[in-house]
Amino acid sequence: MCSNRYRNSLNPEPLNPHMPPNPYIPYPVTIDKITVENDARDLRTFRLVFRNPADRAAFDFRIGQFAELSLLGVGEAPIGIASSPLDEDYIEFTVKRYPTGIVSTALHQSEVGRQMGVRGPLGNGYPVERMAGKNIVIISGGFAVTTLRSTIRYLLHPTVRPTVNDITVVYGARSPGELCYKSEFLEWQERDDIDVHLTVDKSEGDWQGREGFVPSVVSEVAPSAENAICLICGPPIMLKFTIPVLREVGFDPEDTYLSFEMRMKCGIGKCGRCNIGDRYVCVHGPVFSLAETTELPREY
Amino acid sequence: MRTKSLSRDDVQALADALMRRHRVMAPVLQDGVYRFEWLRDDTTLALPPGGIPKVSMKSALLPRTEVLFYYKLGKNTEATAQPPAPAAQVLFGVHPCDVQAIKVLDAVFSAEPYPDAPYLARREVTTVIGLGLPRDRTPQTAFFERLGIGSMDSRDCDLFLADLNNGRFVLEILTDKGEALADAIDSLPDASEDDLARLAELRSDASAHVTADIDIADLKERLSKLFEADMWQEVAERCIACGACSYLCPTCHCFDIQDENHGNVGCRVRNWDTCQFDLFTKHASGHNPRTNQQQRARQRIMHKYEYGYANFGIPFCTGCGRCVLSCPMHSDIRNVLEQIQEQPEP
Amino acid sequence: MSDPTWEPKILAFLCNWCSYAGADLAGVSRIQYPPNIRVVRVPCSGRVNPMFILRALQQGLDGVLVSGCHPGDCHYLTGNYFARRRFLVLKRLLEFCGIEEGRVQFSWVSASEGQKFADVVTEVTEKVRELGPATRMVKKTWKLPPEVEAQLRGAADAD
Amino acid sequence: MPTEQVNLNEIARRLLADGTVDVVIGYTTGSQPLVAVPAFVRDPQDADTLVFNRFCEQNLVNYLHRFKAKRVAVVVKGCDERSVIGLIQEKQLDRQKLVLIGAPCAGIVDPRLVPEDATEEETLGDDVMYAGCAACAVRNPRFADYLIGAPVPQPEAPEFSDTTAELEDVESDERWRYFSREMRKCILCFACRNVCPACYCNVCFTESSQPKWMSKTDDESDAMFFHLTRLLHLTGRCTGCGACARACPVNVDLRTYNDRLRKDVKDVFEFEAGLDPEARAPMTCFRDNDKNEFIK
Repeated sequence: MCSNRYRNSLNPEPLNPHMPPNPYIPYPVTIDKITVENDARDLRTFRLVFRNPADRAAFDFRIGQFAELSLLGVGEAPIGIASSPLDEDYIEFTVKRYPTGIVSTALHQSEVGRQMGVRGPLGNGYPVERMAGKNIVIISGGFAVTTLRSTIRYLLHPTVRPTVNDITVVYGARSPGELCYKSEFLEWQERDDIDVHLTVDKSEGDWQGREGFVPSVVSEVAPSAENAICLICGPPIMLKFTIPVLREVGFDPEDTYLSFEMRMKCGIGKCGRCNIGDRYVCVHGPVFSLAETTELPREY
Repeated sequence: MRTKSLSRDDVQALADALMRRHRVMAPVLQDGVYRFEWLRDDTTLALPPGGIPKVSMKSALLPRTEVLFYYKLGKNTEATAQPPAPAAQVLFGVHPCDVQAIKVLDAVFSAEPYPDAPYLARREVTTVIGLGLPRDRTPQTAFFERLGIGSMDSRDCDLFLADLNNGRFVLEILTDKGEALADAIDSLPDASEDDLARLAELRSDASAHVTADIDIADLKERLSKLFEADMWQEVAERCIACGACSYLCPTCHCFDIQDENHGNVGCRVRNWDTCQFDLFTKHASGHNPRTNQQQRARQRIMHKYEYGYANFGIPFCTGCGRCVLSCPMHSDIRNVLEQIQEQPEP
Repeated sequence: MSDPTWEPKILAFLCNWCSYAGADLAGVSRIQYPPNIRVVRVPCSGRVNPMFILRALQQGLDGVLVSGCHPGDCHYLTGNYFARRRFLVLKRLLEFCGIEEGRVQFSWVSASEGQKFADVVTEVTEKVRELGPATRMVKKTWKLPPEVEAQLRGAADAD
Repeated sequence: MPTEQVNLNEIARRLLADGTVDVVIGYTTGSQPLVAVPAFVRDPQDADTLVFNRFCEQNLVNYLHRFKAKRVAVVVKGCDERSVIGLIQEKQLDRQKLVLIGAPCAGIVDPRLVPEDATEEETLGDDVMYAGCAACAVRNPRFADYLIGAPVPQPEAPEFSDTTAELEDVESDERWRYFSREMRKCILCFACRNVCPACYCNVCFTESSQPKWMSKTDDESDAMFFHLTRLLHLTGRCTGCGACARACPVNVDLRTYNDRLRKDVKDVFEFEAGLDPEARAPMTCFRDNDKNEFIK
């Protein structure tokens, strides 16, 4: 359970003193920078800056948490936080535009300087406290890499890197044009304190890197399960084939963590729609250990 | 505990007195349907014979549409403002099973880590006046006694109005919130001896019939193994996936959040929603974890009898029977409960 | 009249091939007509979905005019014939429900009838002015309470 | 040749046993007193659970959309049969795969008029009948393959609801007060849409989020938007079976507005839904001399 109570600068004095702040009012933010992440141009990273600087401190989040991006007059959408908790003066979200997605479409049509809102941080996030002294294996596919990029940036921070052993990353996409945060990943490939394996389902253009599906790359890299925690996030098809590989390699379901995506509205465990079995993905998740997911009914 | 005696006209007079300083929501009869409505000068109080109006008092605590905040939009700018604080309100004539339903809403909306401020603000200024009835006036569709609730049960009420079935009523003042309404109550005579005796007699008769034979813990255990059972196919076969049962149910609290625009001003509201509609769980990508009616019918039952108990320790059903009464296809949740009991132990 | 400065707001769906051209002709010929209509250009009067009209009434517009080609002139041959049937049922239903007669009006104006366009718009505007501001079926959810109005008055457009 | 008169349970068992149909959709007694509920019989032995009495108020044709691929027998009253004719005209049903078990009906009970504490049928007066049944012109199904009872007398009946006539004579303010009062009751639960055989769009305009045609707030104008749009979508298709009015949990008077719509369609387009399988639906055709005087 994430510890930080929801605090909000917009209504420092709630309706009456002992009332909690209204959890539906977003923090006011401004779009500071927009970068297109893939050739199809339907993935953009939005860098948001808090209009009230104090809110950034109030918005202290953990890796793997998400927030509701709010465009007034349009609606809200739950998106994983892509920047690291230690990136002080901004937060970043990578949003995929869906034709039927009202908020994602409106976001992709916005320009730098547009004011919007962020509500959160929400969800439980990855188990940071269990990572000390462990090997970390990060496996991701497609644009589900957002919260894992936040994790990698966080782990590589000089104050955090010493606390964990080696880090192994396997990240795959359909084609080189679809790889997110390409410059960062190429930079990380050069570093010696992290072992990055990029792959694409189908190579094209001047791509020299690996070609193959994530599950086959994972079985090839075969990261040791010894004293290790695995974070995996990607499309269902990738999970379906990668989880058996992890089990072969010896990963304990207790140490493998997945992040789920469900339709959400309130994000705070009240509106009743994001449940898998008796677990609300927004409050009890979105991160669940593989052991927990086996108890959950197949309804996601 | 102070008690008062009232005649039938005193009850109407009490409601009018309360209206002077509070918004009062009470049962009224309109076109053959008993509904909880905000009393106005031209509406008259009408306590239903069975004590359970078809449209519940849920909209007083979780309105069908509630403004979360207002906003004004500029070219690239936006500004927000909070709605005014809710006015003091009185829920008049709430049957014990509905009072327990309010407790379900309280549990969900005050749960940490994100207590729901709009709901709690409204709940705090709400005074609940319970309505107790003799046991034999329980509607056929209601089954609250099987869930441990008696028809004269005054738990969790600020005031309790007991109908003695002889044209007389006894009003019990139970909490400080109840005392706060003293100005409307003090003019009433104190309860007479035989009224109190009759009340005690009716109350013991009512509580004697509380069977509480639906064992929620057992039901939760059974349901947790019935996810893949094919009983849901039969439960959902007649169901037409409308929202009647969820919207009339006093414990159903699922809501949708939408923006309502008009030029450059607008408000973000939350509206009632139901797991029976397709949009409830449909992702922007088009993926929908629940595509057919079996899954939705199962979700409603599971949320009420398993998930509610698993997360909050209380069932999300108080046996008011409104879903049985309002279903166009006359589906009966009591049959579903029996089917669950009959399922073979895996 | 409650507010003498009130000017009716009327939404006009003009079919691109006839009425819109008629309006254009009226302008080119310097024919004066009331400025109360807000024009929405549609390919054909048949394109006007009754939901457009209902939403207009909901958003508080005082009148709606739908104008298309005369039967037989339709660029798409049959658009206005289907529209005519649809509008007849819509008009009778709205009036049965209590929306004042004259809130929603229809006309055929061809590309050469600049003067007729001006006359139609004048007639519609006068009728709507006579009916007064729209109150029926106007949505009130976004009506700002006074204290919120004050709070938001300076906001948004200030920065 | 008059259609064959049979016993309901007999015919259901026969149809299922010789494999003519995969499922028989009919009614069975409900779990509450004085109530009948839809039943889906697939096994010949269960054929005896089928009943037909004056509590069979649901329009079963609504379920046929779910059994498109299967061969189905369905119990239809006169009004339900009009829905079948309408859906066949709209190419939604294949007559070859359908077996219509016609049920002559002298009028059904409106569940909303049955007092909550009534348990015996005798205690019911005759004022619990659905008002529309008094105006029914098709008490005996005409295109059914079988009839499960002797034809009932067909009294001369007023066509439409009298509230419709009353509202036509009053001022528009009064009409608006009535319409507003009815729409304020609506809680947008969509039971009326979901029981209606003519409402079968895959994605209803109420479920569309891009564009968002309609919002579901408690403002009466949203309920009006929904009911007016649905009525317009039912032009020349609503048969007046009354399933929506009976399904409404809060007693919104839909019958008055349905009858007004059907009256308009009859006056202006000389058309009544579901009576003549060969007739063209009014909104799919037009005439040169259609009414034009309301257009400037």
